[in-house]
Amino acid sequence: MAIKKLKTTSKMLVFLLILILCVSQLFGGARAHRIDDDSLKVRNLQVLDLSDDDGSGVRIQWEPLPFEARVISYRVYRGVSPDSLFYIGELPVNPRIGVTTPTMSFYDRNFNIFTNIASPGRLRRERGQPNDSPLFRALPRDVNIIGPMLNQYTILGVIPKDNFYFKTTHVEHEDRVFAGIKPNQLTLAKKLIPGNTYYYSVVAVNERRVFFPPAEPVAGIPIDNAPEAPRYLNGVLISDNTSETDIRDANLQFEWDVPVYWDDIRFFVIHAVSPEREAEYAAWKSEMTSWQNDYEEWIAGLVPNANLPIGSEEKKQYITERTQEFHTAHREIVSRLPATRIWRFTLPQPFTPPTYASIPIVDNQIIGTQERDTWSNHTFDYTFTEPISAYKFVLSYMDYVNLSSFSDLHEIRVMNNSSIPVMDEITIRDQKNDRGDYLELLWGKPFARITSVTYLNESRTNLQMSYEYSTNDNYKIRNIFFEISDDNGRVLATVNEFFQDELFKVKGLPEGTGDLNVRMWFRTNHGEDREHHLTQRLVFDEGILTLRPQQLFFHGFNIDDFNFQIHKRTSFYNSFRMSTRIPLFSRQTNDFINYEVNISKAVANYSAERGLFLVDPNIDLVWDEEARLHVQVPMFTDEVPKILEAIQKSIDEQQELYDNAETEEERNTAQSRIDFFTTRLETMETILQNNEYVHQVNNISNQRTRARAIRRIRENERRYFTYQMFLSDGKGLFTLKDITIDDYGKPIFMIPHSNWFHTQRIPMLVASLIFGLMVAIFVKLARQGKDLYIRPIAGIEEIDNAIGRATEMGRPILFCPGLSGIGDVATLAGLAILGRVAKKAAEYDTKILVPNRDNIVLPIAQEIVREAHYEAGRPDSFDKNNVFFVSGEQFAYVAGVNGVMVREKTATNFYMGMFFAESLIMTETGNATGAIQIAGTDAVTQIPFFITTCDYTLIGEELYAASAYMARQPLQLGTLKAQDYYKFLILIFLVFGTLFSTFQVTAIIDMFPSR
Amino acid sequence: MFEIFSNWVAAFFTLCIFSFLYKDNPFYRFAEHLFVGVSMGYAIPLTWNASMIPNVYRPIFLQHRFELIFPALLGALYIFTFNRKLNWLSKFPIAFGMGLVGMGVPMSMNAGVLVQMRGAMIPIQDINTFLVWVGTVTILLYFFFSKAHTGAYGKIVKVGIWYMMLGFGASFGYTVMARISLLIGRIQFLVIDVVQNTIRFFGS
Amino acid sequence: MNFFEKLQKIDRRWIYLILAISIFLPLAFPFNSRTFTTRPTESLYRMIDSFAPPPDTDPVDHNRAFLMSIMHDASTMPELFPMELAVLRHAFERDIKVFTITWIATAAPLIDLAINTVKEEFATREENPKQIISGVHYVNFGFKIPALYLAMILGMGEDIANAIEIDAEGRQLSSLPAMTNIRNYNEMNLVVEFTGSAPGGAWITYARSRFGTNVAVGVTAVSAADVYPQLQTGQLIGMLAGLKGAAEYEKLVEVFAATDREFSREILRAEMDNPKFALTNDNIPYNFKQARIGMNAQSVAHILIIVFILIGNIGYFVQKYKQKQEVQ
Amino acid sequence: MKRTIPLIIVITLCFLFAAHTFIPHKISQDFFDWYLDWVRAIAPFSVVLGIMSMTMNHSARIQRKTPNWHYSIVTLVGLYFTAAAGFIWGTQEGTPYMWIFRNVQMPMGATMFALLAFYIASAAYKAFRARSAEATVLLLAAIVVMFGQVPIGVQMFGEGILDVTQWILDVPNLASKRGIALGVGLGMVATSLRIMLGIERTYLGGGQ
Repeated sequence: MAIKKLKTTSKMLVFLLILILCVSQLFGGARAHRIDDDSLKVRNLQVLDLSDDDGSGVRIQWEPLPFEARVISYRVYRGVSPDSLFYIGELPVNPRIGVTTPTMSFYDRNFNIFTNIASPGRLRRERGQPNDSPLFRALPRDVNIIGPMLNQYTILGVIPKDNFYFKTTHVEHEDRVFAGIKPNQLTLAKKLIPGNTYYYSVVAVNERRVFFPPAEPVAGIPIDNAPEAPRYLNGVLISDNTSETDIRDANLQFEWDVPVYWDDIRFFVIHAVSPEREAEYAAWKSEMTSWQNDYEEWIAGLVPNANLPIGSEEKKQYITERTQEFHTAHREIVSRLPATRIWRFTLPQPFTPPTYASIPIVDNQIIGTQERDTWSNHTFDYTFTEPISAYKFVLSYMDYVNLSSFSDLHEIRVMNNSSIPVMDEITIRDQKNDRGDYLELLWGKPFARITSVTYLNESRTNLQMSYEYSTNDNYKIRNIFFEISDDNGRVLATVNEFFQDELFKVKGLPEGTGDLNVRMWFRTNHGEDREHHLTQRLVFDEGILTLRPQQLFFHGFNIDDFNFQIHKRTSFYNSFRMSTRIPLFSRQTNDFINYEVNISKAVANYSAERGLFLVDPNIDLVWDEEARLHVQVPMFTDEVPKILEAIQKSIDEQQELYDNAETEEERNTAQSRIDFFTTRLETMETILQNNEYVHQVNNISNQRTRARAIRRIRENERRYFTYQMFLSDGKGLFTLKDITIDDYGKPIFMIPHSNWFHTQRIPMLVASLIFGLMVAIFVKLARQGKDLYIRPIAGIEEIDNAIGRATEMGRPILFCPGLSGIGDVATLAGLAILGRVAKKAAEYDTKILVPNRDNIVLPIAQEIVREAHYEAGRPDSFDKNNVFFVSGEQFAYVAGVNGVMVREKTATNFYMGMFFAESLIMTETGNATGAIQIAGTDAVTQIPFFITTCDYTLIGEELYAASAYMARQPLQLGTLKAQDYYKFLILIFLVFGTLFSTFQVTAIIDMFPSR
Repeated sequence: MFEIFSNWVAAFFTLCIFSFLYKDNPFYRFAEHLFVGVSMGYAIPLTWNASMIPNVYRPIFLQHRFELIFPALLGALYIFTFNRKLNWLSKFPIAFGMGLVGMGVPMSMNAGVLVQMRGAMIPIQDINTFLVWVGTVTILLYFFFSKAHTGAYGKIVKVGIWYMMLGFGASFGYTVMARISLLIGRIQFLVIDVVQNTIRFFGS
Repeated sequence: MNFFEKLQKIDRRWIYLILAISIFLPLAFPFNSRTFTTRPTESLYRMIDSFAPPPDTDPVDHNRAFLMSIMHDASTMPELFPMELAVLRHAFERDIKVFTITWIATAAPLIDLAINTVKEEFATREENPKQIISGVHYVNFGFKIPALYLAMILGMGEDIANAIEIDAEGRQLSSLPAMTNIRNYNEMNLVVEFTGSAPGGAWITYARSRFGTNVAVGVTAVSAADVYPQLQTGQLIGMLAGLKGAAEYEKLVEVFAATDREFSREILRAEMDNPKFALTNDNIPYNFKQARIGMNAQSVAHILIIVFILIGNIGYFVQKYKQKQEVQ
Repeated sequence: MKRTIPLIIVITLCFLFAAHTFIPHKISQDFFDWYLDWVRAIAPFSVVLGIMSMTMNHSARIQRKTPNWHYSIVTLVGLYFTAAAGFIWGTQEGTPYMWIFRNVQMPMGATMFALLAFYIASAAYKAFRARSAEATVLLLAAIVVMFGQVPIGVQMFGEGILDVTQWILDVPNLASKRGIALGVGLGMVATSLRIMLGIERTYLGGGQ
């Protein structure tokens, strides 16, 4: 026997060993010798400049290895010299399918993560690479390694705001003061610098995670390109004049698309091209295109051009010079543009670009604007000599290096003001019941529409219609009326929806009715308004054999043709940006106004000895209306006086230059700079004296208090917003409306408030308080010894018998306390029952097995069973190994429990708690072993399986009641009684609520929340 | 080759588990015990990477949010669970986590009671809405523990039980399809991924 | 022990064996069976079919496309994967532009698998072989990080190329031929989400209510009941429910798209038993009938379980009757 | 004292969070976020309990040489080998750790799940007995819905079977779900309230 056992054990161990060996052989074996096969390098690795971008992007392209290489991932590395490259990202591949395209690409563009908290702590060579390999793992968070690279990239530090306010240190570095911050306290984002050389390599990794040899590093040079040519320009001339030649009072409006790369676009310009210059423009455009092609071609040949060593100073200079040449040529072509600019928008960073322009026309003329407030939005003087509709228009983008691109010529449509719906009055207010990050916008009256129709019978006389509606808090819908008529205008039915369940039925239509027309109107808290109505057609569709709802019309306008855009701006910035786009059908929206989370600062310096990154310690505090600039304050108290000193110093420097100037030109430059700084000095002095916020902050001498004050003022100021609403058909037909202006046309800025009480949750509060009160009363009654009757519950009555049966058979009991954690009410109920069962079992001296899935439930269950044994006076029979952890994985747990049932031959199984799909696996195994089974769960989806396969099942609430029922303690009984009477209350509400709502009184039902 | 081997390993364990249907046997026992061990072993690095590093190590040691040392120490008290003398210490982390139950009172009241009540109070428009209402009310009466299910009241409660049984039967019948689909999935794995791929590999 | 007693006490293992055989045999040896299509499936089919470019035009220039959002992992594959194959086949048969996307990392390989399976069938079939090209006939947007889920759903309402930027193969979206004339939800006016849980939620609340996008779902049989109310209110224009939904869709594609016909109930009824569309027709590749074959197995298994219930109860009643007689 | 302090912690926090439900203010939300940070920092340590229990339990079995003790070696080897693999070779795709997950754990989990098909059949045969009127109702509903699920049902009974199925799901099923949910909801409130008031102390282990 012993020998046999030994044999089984050794057999099994041998098997396990073989398995482990196989696995480690398959993985480790290959890992031991690194593959040095050149055929496993990716081929044809290229680094290409991205067209249309701001010069910060490259595309890394290579040919994937054949399917047989079973590659699982391609890893990309980048560096500023070919001898040290750092992992920057990977493209995962499914080795069972492989890559089906001839090439693969990886983009390295715009700002992306350079290092963050998840970066490694120190520099490490890539896995499995020899000591001379240029490949390293991701860049470490180490100032000494990152620091020297700072000037090779544009680096932005994203600093969690409190780290900036409270965890920066005062550092003096090269005569300047900086805020020093530890590398763990910020995230660095990088952008490539145009004209610089970067090196890339790609490594393939196979499905066993063997690293194949890296491709030879390839250099790439990102170059700033002209923006992508605008694709569309939709123009509309809105004029109420009948004569086309005499446009007295009109508006020229345009809409267009946002280009893919707009980061570096500075100007959006619209030009007018008169009819006679059209051909000229076409010729000019082709000249522009050929320049463009030359430029792109030169850029493409930049790296392969071997005349100068890549990365050398000479090459850099060559690039700069040649780029300049191209730019000069470009400017020359642009200067001959056969079109006249009529409008220009300057995009202030970091805002989303504009997608529309509105140009007023008076007497066939555009009057130029030079107002200071609208500096981002200019019109230019222009007189139309021909009918405006004969003109064509061009949109152009210009980037920060003055490279432009131009659209084709576009015609405009002529329309009048009545082609667009009238915009409703809009209310803006603080959204209630939030933490203060939303403002609410409401407008107009309710809308409704039919969404689907189904026939209820063969003869098609009965219909069911689904509808949706939208309204806002100003208009509380009482009734929605649907008037259904046929094509002859005969009204067939009128439906009154007093309870809006988004569904109604229409019965008894005449047979053979074809298409239908629906007219909808509302009764709200402002009364019934038949004037405000919507119409919709329902057309029979052969394919779906039912009526299909068509588009929705409101006073002749197709609702689906238009949409709203909400634009907003803070008092911090001059220009509006788009917040959201919403369909005309909606009547309310909210706008998210976040609390500041991060502060972004350019990172260009570091302190090696202190291990800190250095950023500018000044921070925008408020917008000063008089001085018309952002007032900056230094983070550190002792720096305040130095601001003026610094400006004064600049003036002195310029003065010195002026004095030593040799040419007139130099002198002029210096003079203009002196003027600039002098004005600046004066402004700063005024601000320091007059701006109350600056005063407030500068009067604080304690560093932390000062930081707190800055944080408070700055955050508050940045969260004030004013709004514009924009109604458009997306093709140039739009109207724009300032929503928040006072009587004098000045913008009103709104800020959302944090609320102290959630008014919508009053029913919740009241209901909870009533329940709490009832519990208190009944617990008191129970304590006073009042006899509280509880009806017998079948499953509970049987528990004792089931334990008895196990005792008789001399077999153990199994108790599953469910699969969820201790925070789940069902688990608690299950554990309470476990206490009773364990005590009974201990009294009968029957073994009880408790398999657990949750880490924390385990010790609690153990303790409960132990105490039960103590209470029963049998501490000796407790074995803590009988209450054990199986596995946290659902099906591993079931596998384990099944094993226990079969091998321990449990006579009685209890399942008390939360269960999922596995319930039936356990109960059927229990049935197969012939055990008595009692289950209790509140998982509605699993009750059916328990009911069919267990002898007794506690359904839902019965599980919770069970522990009270078994304990018979006043506290527990009291709550159970309170629950019962509360149910009685619910019942009363159900009866009366339904009765009332059926008879169109919705007062009771409206008291209850719908979600 | 690697894939074929991997698939065969997976197939072996699949068959081991299926063998339980015949009876408990050494193969099932082996697979079951391995499953239990591996599933727990899998969770350890996962917890380490997804929970320990970002929630404990990084905030304390890298970002110097030292106040988080307290919960970390509190968590460490779990190890006293199996010590008879100090096991009371392990109650602290549990107690701290239980605080969320307080939110459960109003939240369950809302989602479990008030919202359901609203749903049950919709106007009676036809026979079906009436039947749903009757069902809801009678089932609620079934869960009334203060009165025995006898007499006329017992008959009303019986209606509730009928409703529940109809519902349970429907749920049962509705689930069959999904469960059979799972089995079909396993059969497809065994036939297509394992057998056919092997034949293809050695055939070509 | 008489027959009924024996029947009552029959070993479970026989039941397991019978079930295993009755599932395996229909899978191994397909037989013909009828597939009845339901409204939700038909609506989705028709919606997708209406996106087909008119004959004699270049499909690349057509301004209609739909998006498949694949939000499930391998565990629900038996039910959802055949749906994806059927929908993709529909798109490729009719030259409808289709895009795929996922925000679940483990779903990315499933997309590849589905597309490549269908592609291979098209390339290797004898009759009218077709090369399906990535970026021309379809675009796989690939796996996107979950944090961008909402941002992308909203962003696609403005401009898909901007919101998604690059496809799974790392190409700039705006440079792909398939994106010609496709800008936002106005053109890509249908999203079909395949998921095992919480179907369609974000698409309905964001894409549908903000941009009027049509939303449909492919769900497992278990969650179909939860979707039903949304289907009734018209928030979802169609639904494929479990293997059954997949089988229905397969059938529709087989009868209409593969023969280049418009959907019609009459044709469907007339062609119900046409051997050309039968499962025993070996010209139909397994991948394009696997759901229907699966449904055969389902039918047999369901009937078997019902028979089990009946036999079990007959035995039970006979025994009870006998016991009663014995007592008397 | 050993039980009072945890109890005080629970009661205080419960009241705080019950109040938090009604206070949307930023301060209240920030406090909640802070609390979640703490809970997250506590959570990972609980895994130790599972590992300890498993190790103790299985090593005890090996020591005592209980029946089938040798399988406990498999469990322990599986546990520590998988964990070690994860720490040594990392947890990315393609490592031994993921290989074990994909080819050992996943197929077994999926197969356990697939066993349900068999158990549904045996439950149908063995447990679906029309013992009483209620059981008959359950059984009939199940049969009808099963017929409604497959094409063969439609072939046998016409399209009406689909309507009946849908009706069962829409009417009795909805009512039963709602009725049970009301009871469960109230039971949850009651249990949570008992914890909040310190009446329910099961989670602190043992006795009342």
